[in-house]
Amino acid sequence: MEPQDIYYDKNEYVETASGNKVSRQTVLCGSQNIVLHGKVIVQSDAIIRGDLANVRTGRYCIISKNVVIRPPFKKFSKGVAFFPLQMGDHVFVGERAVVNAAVVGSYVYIGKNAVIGRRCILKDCCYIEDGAVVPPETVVPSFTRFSGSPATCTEDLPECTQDLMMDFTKNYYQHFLPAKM
Amino acid sequence: MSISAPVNRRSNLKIAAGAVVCEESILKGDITIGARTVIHPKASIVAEAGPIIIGEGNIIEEMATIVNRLPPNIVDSATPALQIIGNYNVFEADCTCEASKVGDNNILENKAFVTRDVELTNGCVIGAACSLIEPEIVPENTIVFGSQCHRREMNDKPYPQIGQLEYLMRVLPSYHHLRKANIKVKSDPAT
Amino acid sequence: MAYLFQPDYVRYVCSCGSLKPISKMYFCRHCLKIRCGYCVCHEADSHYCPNCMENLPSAEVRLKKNKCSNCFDCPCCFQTLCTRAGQAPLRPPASSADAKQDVKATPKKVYYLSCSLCRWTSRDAGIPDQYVATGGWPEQENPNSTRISTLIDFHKVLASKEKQEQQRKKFPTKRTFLQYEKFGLTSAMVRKRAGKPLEPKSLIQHSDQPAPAVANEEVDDLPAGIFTEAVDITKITTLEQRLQHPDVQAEKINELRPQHKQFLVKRSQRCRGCEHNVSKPEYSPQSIKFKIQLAAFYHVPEIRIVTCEPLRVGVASELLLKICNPTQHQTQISLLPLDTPTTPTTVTASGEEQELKRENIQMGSESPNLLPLAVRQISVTEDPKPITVVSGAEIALPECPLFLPPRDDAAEYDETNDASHFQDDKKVVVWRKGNKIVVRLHVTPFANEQNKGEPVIVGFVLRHGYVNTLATLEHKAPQKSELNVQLFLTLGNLVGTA
Amino acid sequence: MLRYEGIRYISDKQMVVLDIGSAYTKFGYAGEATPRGIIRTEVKCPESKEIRRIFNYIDIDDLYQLLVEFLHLLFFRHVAISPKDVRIVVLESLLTPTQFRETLAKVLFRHFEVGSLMLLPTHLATISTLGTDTVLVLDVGYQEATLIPVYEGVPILKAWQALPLAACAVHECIKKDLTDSIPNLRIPEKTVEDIKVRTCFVTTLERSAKLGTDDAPSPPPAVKYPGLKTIEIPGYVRERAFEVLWERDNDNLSISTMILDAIVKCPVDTRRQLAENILLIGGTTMAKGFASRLKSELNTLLKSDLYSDKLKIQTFKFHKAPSKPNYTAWLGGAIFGIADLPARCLTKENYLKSNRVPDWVCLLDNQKDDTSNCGI
Repeated sequence: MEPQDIYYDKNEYVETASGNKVSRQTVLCGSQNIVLHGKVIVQSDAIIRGDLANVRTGRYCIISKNVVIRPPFKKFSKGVAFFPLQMGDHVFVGERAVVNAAVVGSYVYIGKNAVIGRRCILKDCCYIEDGAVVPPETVVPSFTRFSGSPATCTEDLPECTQDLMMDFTKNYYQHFLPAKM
Repeated sequence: MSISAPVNRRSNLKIAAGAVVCEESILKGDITIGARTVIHPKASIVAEAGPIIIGEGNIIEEMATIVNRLPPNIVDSATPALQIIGNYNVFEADCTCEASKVGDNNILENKAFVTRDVELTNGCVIGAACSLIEPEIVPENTIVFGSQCHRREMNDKPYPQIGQLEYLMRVLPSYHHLRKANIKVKSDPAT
Repeated sequence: MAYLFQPDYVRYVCSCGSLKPISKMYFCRHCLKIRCGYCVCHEADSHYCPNCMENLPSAEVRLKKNKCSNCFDCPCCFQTLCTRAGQAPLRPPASSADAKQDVKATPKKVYYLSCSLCRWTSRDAGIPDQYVATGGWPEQENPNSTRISTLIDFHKVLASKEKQEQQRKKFPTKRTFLQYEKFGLTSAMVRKRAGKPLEPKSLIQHSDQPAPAVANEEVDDLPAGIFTEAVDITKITTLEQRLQHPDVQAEKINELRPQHKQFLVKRSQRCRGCEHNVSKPEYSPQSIKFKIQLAAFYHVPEIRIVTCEPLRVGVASELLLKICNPTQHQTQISLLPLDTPTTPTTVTASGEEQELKRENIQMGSESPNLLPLAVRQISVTEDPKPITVVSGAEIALPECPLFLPPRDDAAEYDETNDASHFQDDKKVVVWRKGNKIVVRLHVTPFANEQNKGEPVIVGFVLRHGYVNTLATLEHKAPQKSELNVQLFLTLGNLVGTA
Repeated sequence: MLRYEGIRYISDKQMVVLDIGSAYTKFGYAGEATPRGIIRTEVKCPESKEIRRIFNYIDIDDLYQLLVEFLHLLFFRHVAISPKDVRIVVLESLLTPTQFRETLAKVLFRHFEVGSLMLLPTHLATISTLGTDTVLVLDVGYQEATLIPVYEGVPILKAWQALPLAACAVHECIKKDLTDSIPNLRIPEKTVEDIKVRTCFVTTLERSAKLGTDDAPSPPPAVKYPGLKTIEIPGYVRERAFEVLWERDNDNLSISTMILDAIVKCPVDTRRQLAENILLIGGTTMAKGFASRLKSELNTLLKSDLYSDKLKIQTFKFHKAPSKPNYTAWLGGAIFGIADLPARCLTKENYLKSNRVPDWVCLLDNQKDDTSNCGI
């Protein structure tokens, strides 16, 4: 199915020079530590915790409503450190997902209500199904589809996943339009 | 629920000195927050059926909800129910805690849900996306995990999150507006 | 990506008869045929650990029983275990051999395994902490391994003896050395043998013969307390946990031991018609690139449903389809009725169409590194699956061919409208940009009592021009051909009748 | 010298051993002491996304598709090997329907292009684990209990026994008891199986006789079974779960009568040896108290009118294989499979030529065997 147009309230969203579209209703803590690399959409009530550590995304990332992006911490013998959170290009994060990963690769799909545990590493081209719970420190290999709680690899992804995902995020961005008033 | 509570919000909110309560947190009703407790932005604490007393050294993350809910079918209870949260508990992002009593050193992981008839003792971990919906007293050091809510008794107790607390108390004030403490610590904390 | 989470609305028919979305298909450039996961030959290319991403040559994989030597799975919840550092416990390890060295040392760093999901630790199982971060964890041996290896050795000897015997005598052997013949039909034979058991015994007498197992009258009784003692179910393992470790199958949680993580494989796919690869990933488990990537998504025009009006029996509804040309060449597309034969045709030098013969394709595809056809094993093939999908609607197809320009990644940033280059029938082509067009068709559902409640499916044949850039012995220049592929679209449910 | 040759022969290529049971599939390599894994014999249907048991197939075409999906997952996810040209040993029950074995062979040869296939009868292969050749093998698995006595390496076929008394029947029994005690309870079979394995046991003959009477002994303690919803497993459910295997209904058939009936059908001079060489295999025999109950049932039955005239056996003796009973058959295949004999394998070339699998019931395949066996 061809994606349908999604219309947003022009007053609610800020569009930056690099093409990022960010809702005013988000909570971007420590915004100086957050880098959105262009054509990124951050929808209402999403929370990005740049105050804890740096958060960087690539191009064409879609952060849906109520998503929490939170850099993970690690305990050491001398206290606690928060790790920066890196996200690649063409990543989709579904509504109300909680992302505590250390690295999210490129061409990654994270479903609605998914939980990505602390310091997980999601490699390029992987798919986390809706409601999946990926336990802390899990490595999700490329071309796998994880589902369930705790999430396990249930299927393989097609070889053309990279292009499917590029196509999807670009299409999403192109169909994410200000409402005509 | 309307934002404007019938009584003065300020007077009902008691924040002990040393607590870090972000301005962007959502606090409604009669709430007491102990020293060294950290409340992240967008965390919500709703005292609906009665007061909520939160002890020391707790971490309440964004989107976490602690709610003292009225029992079903009761609109206004004559005797307000008290909800007590002990010390050094962690409420991770997007969890919901309605439990009437929570002891010490418990962790509610992301998207965990605990209903009001549950009592959490000490050192329990409610795993990510697990729900406790039956009335019960959860024994100490129990861990609940997975979609089938498997249970196990842990040999290692979860330690108090001192390190994380220290880090948060150092970092959060430089990024967020905080609510002011309005009560002094009565007795010196043990630590 | 919609292919990954939506039902398959548009399905292509593979050469084997499977109906699959284009994302799961391959296109063999040598046979000029669509292939899918069902009809290609899969091969395990490389083994790697899904946790530490180490990949090993296959000989080593075999040696390590297909398991990673460094990474462990939790025996309790099967998630990956993490190595945690801690302080050595205060009590001195009195019994261990290296105790003397440690007594005076400052508190040493020790490592233990811990599960971040269920909080199981190697300390739970009583496994001693290690002084190095990786390796050194005690391995559990199968308690019966010596007995089994004697039995195995014995069988090897028997087998080689039988083989020798067979080679020596051309006529059928009188007596096989492996005692177990397939199936005797009567017990008469048994009776015969029962009378004289000594003769065959002497034949298989051998120094290597293991002592036969001894049967015992004693059996395991029920544990004494089973009728009275309360059971704490959280301390008893589940069947799943037991089967994770088949030779122990521990009953108590604290008897569980961490299990080495199993390797995953990277697979390559080979066309079963011509033995060429249709997909071959790079060796490294970290890489998402391919050495050979002939997914249909890059070679066959992709069709997507844009919108479809509500369907009523006997009423023509508008159906908008988006067609995309993924190739580097301009292509011409026509939509034909479902009963069009799907044999590929090629355009000869004189300009006339000629049916592409299977042999021609195969000869032409021969590359020097492949064995000549005669030497190669005849490929084993399965019969194509019958197509069970029935078209539930009449579809009005455009008569004129449609032209699609090549894919141009740079054009994405080019805002100019190039629709004017093509003389399109505006009734058919409603939108055009780059290598994509949207066409308008009309479908009229049949009245069908049987499939009530089932979604309406409509089928047609997509004919597309394909330029094969593969240089072969016969054809140095790119070869043009016309390929046909059947498609079925699932449009939706009927909302009523006219 | 001989030994050296044997080793050289096997070292070139691995041989995959599969025991596809109706509930669990055991897989691994010939010559190894433990299976690489034990997984459920089921697969997620790619279209409907529901989990389907392989043995609940609708027709041959359906079975073909199910096997393709299942074996694909087995080869690439679990065994991690390219199946093409690999040599495979499959353990099959004597009672495997012809259409199943033929479809399996077709899938292996036509879809996966395996190099060769050796079909081994479960009961026969199992005795390789003992190093003796006279064993009475009783296999209690999921669908049914099957028994074949093997004497001097030759199965006494006319004495075979099979009854649908196995895990499936036990599960039904637990499910019924549980739904009786907890109304509106709907539990999947997987949970029932887990309840069985973790809480149920085979009670003693003495207690069993009193169950359900006024004189019933006090049941074992109930067990709290946590989950999404906590259920309490009553003590009597735990104790009664396996009773279905021993209840002799109208036909007077139970697990214990299977053994005695089989012995009765065997030649007189083999009986004592068989009774003293019993081997129990299959997951259900691992239930706590199974063997001891079987022994007391056998001894009691022996004294009863039914058998006291026919059988003059004094003792029953049981073997212990060097493995857990639920994969003993697999181990038999892994030991036997190492003695790789081309004569016993069906090669791809032969299969594609003849398009059929040799079968012991078919005379065509028995001609040669007969001359070699009976020519003593």
